[in-house]
Amino acid sequence: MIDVLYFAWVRERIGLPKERVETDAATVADLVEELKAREERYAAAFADLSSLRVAVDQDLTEFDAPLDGAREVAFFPPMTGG
Amino acid sequence: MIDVLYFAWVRERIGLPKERVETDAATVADLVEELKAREERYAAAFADLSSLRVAVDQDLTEFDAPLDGAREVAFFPPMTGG
Amino acid sequence: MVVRLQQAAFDFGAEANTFAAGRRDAGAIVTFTGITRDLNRGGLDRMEIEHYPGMTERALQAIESEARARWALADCLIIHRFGTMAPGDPIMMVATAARHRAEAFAAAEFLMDYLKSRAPFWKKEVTATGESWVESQDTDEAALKRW
Amino acid sequence: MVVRLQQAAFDFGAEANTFAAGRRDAGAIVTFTGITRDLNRGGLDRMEIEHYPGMTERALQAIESEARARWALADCLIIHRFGTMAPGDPIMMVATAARHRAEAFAAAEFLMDYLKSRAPFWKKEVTATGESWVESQDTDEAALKRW
Repeated sequence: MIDVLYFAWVRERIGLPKERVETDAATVADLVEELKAREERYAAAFADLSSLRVAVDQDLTEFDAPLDGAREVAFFPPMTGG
Repeated sequence: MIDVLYFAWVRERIGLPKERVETDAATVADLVEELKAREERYAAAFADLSSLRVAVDQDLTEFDAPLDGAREVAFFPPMTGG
Repeated sequence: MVVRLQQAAFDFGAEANTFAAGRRDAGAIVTFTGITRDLNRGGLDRMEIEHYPGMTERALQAIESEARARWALADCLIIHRFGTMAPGDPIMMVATAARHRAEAFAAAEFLMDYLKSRAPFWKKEVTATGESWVESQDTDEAALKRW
Repeated sequence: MVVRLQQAAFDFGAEANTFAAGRRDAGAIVTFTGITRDLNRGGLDRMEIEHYPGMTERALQAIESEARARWALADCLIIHRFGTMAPGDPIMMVATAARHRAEAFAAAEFLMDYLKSRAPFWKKEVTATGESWVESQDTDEAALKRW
């Protein structure tokens, strides 16, 4: 079980800020494929990975990062703070 | 006649902030030579021109600048504002 | 040496004064503050800033530590708001204090560049006719490359 | 668009707030302030700043105009004191407002670099044991070359 978080327009497109996901995905990319296969709103949110960023356990990482032991994965657009 | 102004340690070494000088000097450098010839305190103040700056009519310039028409010449060390 | 993440508005000048107060050791103080811009000239109703609680604090602390490791700073401050801001409101500020101005300027620019692209904040502009997420700028990502 | 040369102390934070107030057009505001440093750790009694009345105003105006010609600034402020300052007193400040942070930072650094080496101010440190003129730094002259 892993907590999956969504922010900004990813949250709006998927329609929820957080969910617990039962998964054996080895990498972030594998998890994304599982989510996209679920429903159209996931497929729409993850259609263009180049416009997304991912953090595993609150550290920015890449989509090919492994998930072993991860408790929290977050998907969001490029940041626009400051 | 020209107003000659001194600032910071140049003023302290020469012992006055301002004086009117009767001169036919063609350039700043010529004026410096005339002043150095006057008294030891002037010679001391102008001993090392590389440590001095000059402004003619309130614009920074070089020691070879012409003096024709100038009303005011100022000598001072490199600035240390800010 | 302070990182503050808050919903409440803050007084930029008062924070700058507190930061500078009695700083006899460091002659150079640089501040940056970001103000909620109304690019539509009166059309902006408000700006909403979303963030990632937990990660945001970690990211700001990491950026601040990195700045302190790179430059000899006497002090360093980051304040960033989340929630709703009105046009003209300060969104965030950074301040740096150092002996020389070059360090204070470089560290402040570094903090801003990293904060823009590495701290998990997202801005949404709300106007009378709708709302839209602010898009990141390619120049922001490029700005990181100089450090 | 303001250049102020004054003997009186000023309130850095209050000036920064006035500068930033209601600035809905320009999201980025950078300030620099120079504080009277006590490098001798308690040994500095006061700093005396001498200037060249007439030329100083001209030089500050020229520096400010040049900054405005080089960058698209929404606003620009220079305040510089002369006379006697106590340790910890603000000596001067600059502030710049622009749409983007890169312009605001660059213009503020430019103002500082020119102000340091081209505006006719001279600092003298007075301690219990004597007084000495502050020497200019080679790095200050070198800093001008980047613009």
